[in-house]
Amino acid sequence: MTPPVLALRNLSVAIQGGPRIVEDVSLDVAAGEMVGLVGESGSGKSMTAYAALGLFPAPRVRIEAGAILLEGRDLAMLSQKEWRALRGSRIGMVFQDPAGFLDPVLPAGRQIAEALIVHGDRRGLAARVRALLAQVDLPESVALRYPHELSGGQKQRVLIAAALAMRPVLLIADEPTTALDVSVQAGILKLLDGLRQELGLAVLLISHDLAIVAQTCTRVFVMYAGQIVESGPTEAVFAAPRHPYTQGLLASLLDPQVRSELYAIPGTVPAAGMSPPGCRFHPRCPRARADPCALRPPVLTMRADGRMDRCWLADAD
Amino acid sequence: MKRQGWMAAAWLIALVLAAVFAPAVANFDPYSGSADSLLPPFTQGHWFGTDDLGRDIWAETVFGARVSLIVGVSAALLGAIVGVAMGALAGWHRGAVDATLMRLTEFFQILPRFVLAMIVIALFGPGIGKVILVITVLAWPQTARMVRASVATLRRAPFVEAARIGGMPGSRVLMQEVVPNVLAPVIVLAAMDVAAAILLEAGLGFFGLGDPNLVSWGAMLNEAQQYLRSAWWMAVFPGATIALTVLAFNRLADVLNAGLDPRGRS
Amino acid sequence: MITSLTRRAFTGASVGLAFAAGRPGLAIAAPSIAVLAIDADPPTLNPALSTDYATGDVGAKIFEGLIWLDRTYNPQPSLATQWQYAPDGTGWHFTLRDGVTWHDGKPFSADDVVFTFNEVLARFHPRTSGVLRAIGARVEAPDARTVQFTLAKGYAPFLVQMSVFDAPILPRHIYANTDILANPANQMPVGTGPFRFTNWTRGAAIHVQRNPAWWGDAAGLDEIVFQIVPQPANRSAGLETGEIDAVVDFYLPKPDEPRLMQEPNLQFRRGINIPAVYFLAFNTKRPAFARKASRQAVACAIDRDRLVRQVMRGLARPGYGAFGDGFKWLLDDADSYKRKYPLDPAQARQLLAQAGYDGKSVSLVYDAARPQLRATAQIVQDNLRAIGMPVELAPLERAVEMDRVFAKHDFDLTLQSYFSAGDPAIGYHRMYLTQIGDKALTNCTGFSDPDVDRQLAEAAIAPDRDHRAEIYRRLQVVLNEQLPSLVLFDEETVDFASRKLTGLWPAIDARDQWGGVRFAAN
Amino acid sequence: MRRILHAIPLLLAVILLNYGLIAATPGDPVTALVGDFPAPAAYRAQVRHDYGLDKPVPIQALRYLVRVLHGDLGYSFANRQPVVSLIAGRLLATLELVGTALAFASIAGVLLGAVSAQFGGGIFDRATRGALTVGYALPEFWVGQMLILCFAIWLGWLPSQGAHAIRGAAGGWAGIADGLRHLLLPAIALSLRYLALIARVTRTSILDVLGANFVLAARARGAGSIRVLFGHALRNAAAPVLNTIGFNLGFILAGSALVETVFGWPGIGRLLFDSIESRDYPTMLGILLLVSVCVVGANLLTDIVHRLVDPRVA
Repeated sequence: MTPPVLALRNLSVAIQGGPRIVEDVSLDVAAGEMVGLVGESGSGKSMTAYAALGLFPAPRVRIEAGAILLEGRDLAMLSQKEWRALRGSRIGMVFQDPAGFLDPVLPAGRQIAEALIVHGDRRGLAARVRALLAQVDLPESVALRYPHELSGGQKQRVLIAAALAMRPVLLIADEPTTALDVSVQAGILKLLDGLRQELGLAVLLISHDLAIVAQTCTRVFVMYAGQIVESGPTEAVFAAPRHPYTQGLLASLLDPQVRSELYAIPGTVPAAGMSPPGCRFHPRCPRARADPCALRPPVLTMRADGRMDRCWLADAD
Repeated sequence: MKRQGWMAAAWLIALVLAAVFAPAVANFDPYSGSADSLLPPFTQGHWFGTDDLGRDIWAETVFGARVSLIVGVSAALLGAIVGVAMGALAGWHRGAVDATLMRLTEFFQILPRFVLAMIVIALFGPGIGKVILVITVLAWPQTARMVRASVATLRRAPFVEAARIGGMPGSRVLMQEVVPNVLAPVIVLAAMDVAAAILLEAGLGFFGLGDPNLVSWGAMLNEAQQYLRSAWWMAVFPGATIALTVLAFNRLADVLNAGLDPRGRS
Repeated sequence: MITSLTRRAFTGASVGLAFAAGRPGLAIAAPSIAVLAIDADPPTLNPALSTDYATGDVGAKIFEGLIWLDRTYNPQPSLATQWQYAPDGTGWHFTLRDGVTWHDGKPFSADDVVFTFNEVLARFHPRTSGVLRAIGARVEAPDARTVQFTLAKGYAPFLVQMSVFDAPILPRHIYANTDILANPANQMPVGTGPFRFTNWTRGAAIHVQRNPAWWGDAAGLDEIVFQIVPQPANRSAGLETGEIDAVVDFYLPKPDEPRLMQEPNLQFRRGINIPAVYFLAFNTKRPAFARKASRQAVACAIDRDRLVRQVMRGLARPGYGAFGDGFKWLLDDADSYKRKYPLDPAQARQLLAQAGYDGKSVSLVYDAARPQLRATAQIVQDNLRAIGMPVELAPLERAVEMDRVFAKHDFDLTLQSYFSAGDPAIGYHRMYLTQIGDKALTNCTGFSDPDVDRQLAEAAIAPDRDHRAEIYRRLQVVLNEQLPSLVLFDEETVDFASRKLTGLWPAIDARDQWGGVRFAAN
Repeated sequence: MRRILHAIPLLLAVILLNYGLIAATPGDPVTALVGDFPAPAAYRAQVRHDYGLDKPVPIQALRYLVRVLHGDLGYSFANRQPVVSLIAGRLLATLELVGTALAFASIAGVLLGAVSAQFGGGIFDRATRGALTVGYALPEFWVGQMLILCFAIWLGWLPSQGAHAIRGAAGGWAGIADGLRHLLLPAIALSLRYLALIARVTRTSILDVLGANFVLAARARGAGSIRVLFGHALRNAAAPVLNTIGFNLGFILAGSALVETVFGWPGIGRLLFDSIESRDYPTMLGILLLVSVCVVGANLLTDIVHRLVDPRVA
């Protein structure tokens, strides 16, 4: 059996000399599969994604423990140079705010070509840029345009084209539609899904928006305060969430009145290193009990149906 | 950063004290020479040596601090006052007043400061007051631009609106609510202006456009040029003092800036 | 006084060896170029329009006077080969050299001389115009080879005024019927001298090259470059490194001269100079200095030895008396400053009190561009402060300073230096003669004594030197007592050149024409 | 184009300022047009007439303006030359010095700032920043004196005066080498402050850019530090750096007056010094005008270059 394209094994990420931001996360994404990683902002899902690239947006953040397996090969031990050889060639990444992630002074074509250039694959550059543009449903003329001349959706398509330039096996999409208009969102998602099918891509979709995950992902991982709190097939998880956090997320999604206010769960995600003792969610949990929730941390437990959760009360139901 | 800030502050305090108590700090009269000319440093009690007329260079350097500090500080202060006034008016009133004042600052900003200062002094004659005036005239635009931008933003700030709705007259709102809130960066700029003014004054002195009856660092360097080969100390000490003073004021500005900048970027 | 001595014969004595042995050996040598430093672009290259020092320096290589003056002030033939004068000194007759041509090939004649005197020197030369007017000179050319001067009155130093520095001869065919001040030839001069102008790169250098058609033996150098070296310190540095072959004292910082005199690769000529005095003039119309007691107080307060040491680095002699000590024949030790006004601040204070000085500060005006004057002014300020007289220094640009001092008389004290031009009557009388009008570089003090004026006039025309000396000694008694001006020091000069050069400085003026200078053959 | 239109009133204002200085000169305004020394009365009368100084002020100003726009900056009586030709004769030397210094300051400053930003916070960065802070505080004329002291007087390696060998310029490579030897010290003295300034600005703005998201995106595509620096950071950091360079052109021209004086460099700055010493006002005012025009031109050029570098500025 071929190994999953991406497998994170007990991954922990920490600020050097400081608290852990991501703790003991394990997940995997197979070829041709789109997997969702959801949670509120600050829950550590973006950091998990960056860890898979060996690249962090802030200095002094380090992979502390665990393994990152790309097609079965552990990346955590790689040198910077070896990491660089993988980024953009085997792993592509698409970001949240396409405006900020495109260099404002370079035409779009140059940015799409960048991965090709840095990985020393310069043959037929212009033609391949055109092909990539076609693949993301953009006209050729976009190649010569500057980011400020493109719409939000076009920019995101350019970023996707840039990420796919080297035909990576894994695409990490970090909130790819958050900054876009609702009308544009659907198009981007459709594009990602199409590419997944067409290219057999493994896609890790990171989002706070459960609706998006429900539409596109086969499996979902729910993160809270740096930990996975629930995982399983999307349909099953959404149909019958076991962790109160997932339940809260879904509730706020389903109630049209609160949806506009993002989430209805009271309180906020604790900052890294500020998690309460016991279950990290218990202060916000409507069902939390003094014992054991506030006393002992629950462990991630696999249930009989293969789904996992991290709740003292999940099997009590 | 912090340590350097303290060092800069220490140097400036020492300099101010030396300037104020110059007669006590200098063990010789800077205007009075002796038979001992061109003595190298550390001979016969002359720490920095003596110049061509046997004057003590340490004493000259100490007294020279007076001119540099007076010119630097007063020009920067006046420049800041004018700049705040102009900037506040432009930012507050907008419209034609703004456009006119901003054109004016733009004009003053393109003027080559040093060349103009030289020509004005050459045309109108030397004198410490004129030097201060010229530097002031050329120093205010930068402050004005910055103040204008801040005032224009603050103009719509809630607390300003509140004061206006509360019936406070516009000029009082401007003076009491707005201006105090833009002063922090003005202080930073002023510190840098002191450094720039000291450099400019030294340049004028070097061109022989300083006050002939006062010791100044620039004039000392002018005299030193002739003796570069035989008495290096005539050039080294006053020049190093200028450099250290300018450095200290720039450092001070950096430290103030870091202290006033909420992001705390170095 | 008729002589047929040529310049070549004179300089031959000193260069004879090199001349005889070196000449054939030079046949294949690289062009011999001497580099002379000057301080700035001269305002013009026409020495008839300006007494600017560099103008004279460059001009003396290109132009010639009727005569030149050797080291002992003896006139030697130049454009004139012979001269005669009437016993009463009112008529002068010059015979001009044959076969002289201008650098553009046109022949030189007496017309050029007459034109130059009447149309140029009499109108524009800063010194000579006054002299010609004062002596009422009429200049004529009886024939192409003769020039005749007719003077209204005798003038002792007449011949001294005929050198290239006071009376350069210009080409009539270039200047006639033009605006002489604006003539382009002022920037591209045409003369008769051993070198002709080649080019002038502003701010960098002026080049002159050998004039093969010169009437004398061809010049020993192929080319002379007047390199403009603005910083004084670097003119001496250039001498040391060998980049510059010769620098005249005028351009050198005094502080460097003692060191340069130790330099083994350099030769120098010290003290053989045209006397020049530096003096402090009092405005006797101002209350502070209206009485002679306060002027004498200043004389007792100023440390003239310190001036010599620190300003002139020892290359001067402390003020001796009203006419300095440059003309040994007129000195009188009994009445010298040294005896009359020894350094004595206590005595100075007493004299000041006696004069009723009110303690108000006095202004000291001087030319800002001259470092010696700046240093002198600062020492004067220092000395006078010690006797309770605060001094405000007023360094001014030269023209402004002259206007303030000589026309507006807006000063209390001023520093001036007068150059004797070889005779006290030429250079020094103007210090004490009653000023007429607001003429610059005359007596600015307001001091006026008809008796002094009369005696000075007599000294100017007296043909006998002993008789003149007597008059000058009598004058010194009066002037040293009245003290309208206090002579601070007599300048000594040191001219430097590379040891490689021979045949230097035959003339009193180190700038002279350089026709006999050459590089010694190795 | 709009920028050019914008520059025109500035230039007119500069010319009028020049006229204002003439008019405000203490005493007779003719003095400002002739220079402060005894020119013949007839000449002064001629100038008075030419410039309409017997006419009302607005006409005077207008006449002056028209003359300047015709390229007539007056006549330097002190030098017996039109000011324009006087300045033109010195322009090349100054351009050589200022151009070299500016190029050196820009290239070295940008590199130093970029490298320093790359090693942000490290020893190299801290050492560089310290050196730059000091460099920015040094008066250029004093630096010049110290360079002469060290390299010309003590070590004797380099000449201290002039633009080429005193013995006259050699031809070919020897001449170029000689020119460079003379250029080295003054160019360093002149460039030091600007190098420090440019490096500081470069460093700050590159640090800003390096924190930007598009840099992260580039690194996610596999771009290494060098490519990030040269492919993205420098271009994005260019705007403030360009502004600094353009804005400081006036200062560097003024600095060259001081440096030229120290090194006897035969340029405009030296001419300015000489004209101040000889109170040659027409030359002084001509130089002021020239320098102001250069600054306006530099700002214009900065704008244009800025536009080429940054497509967002329309």
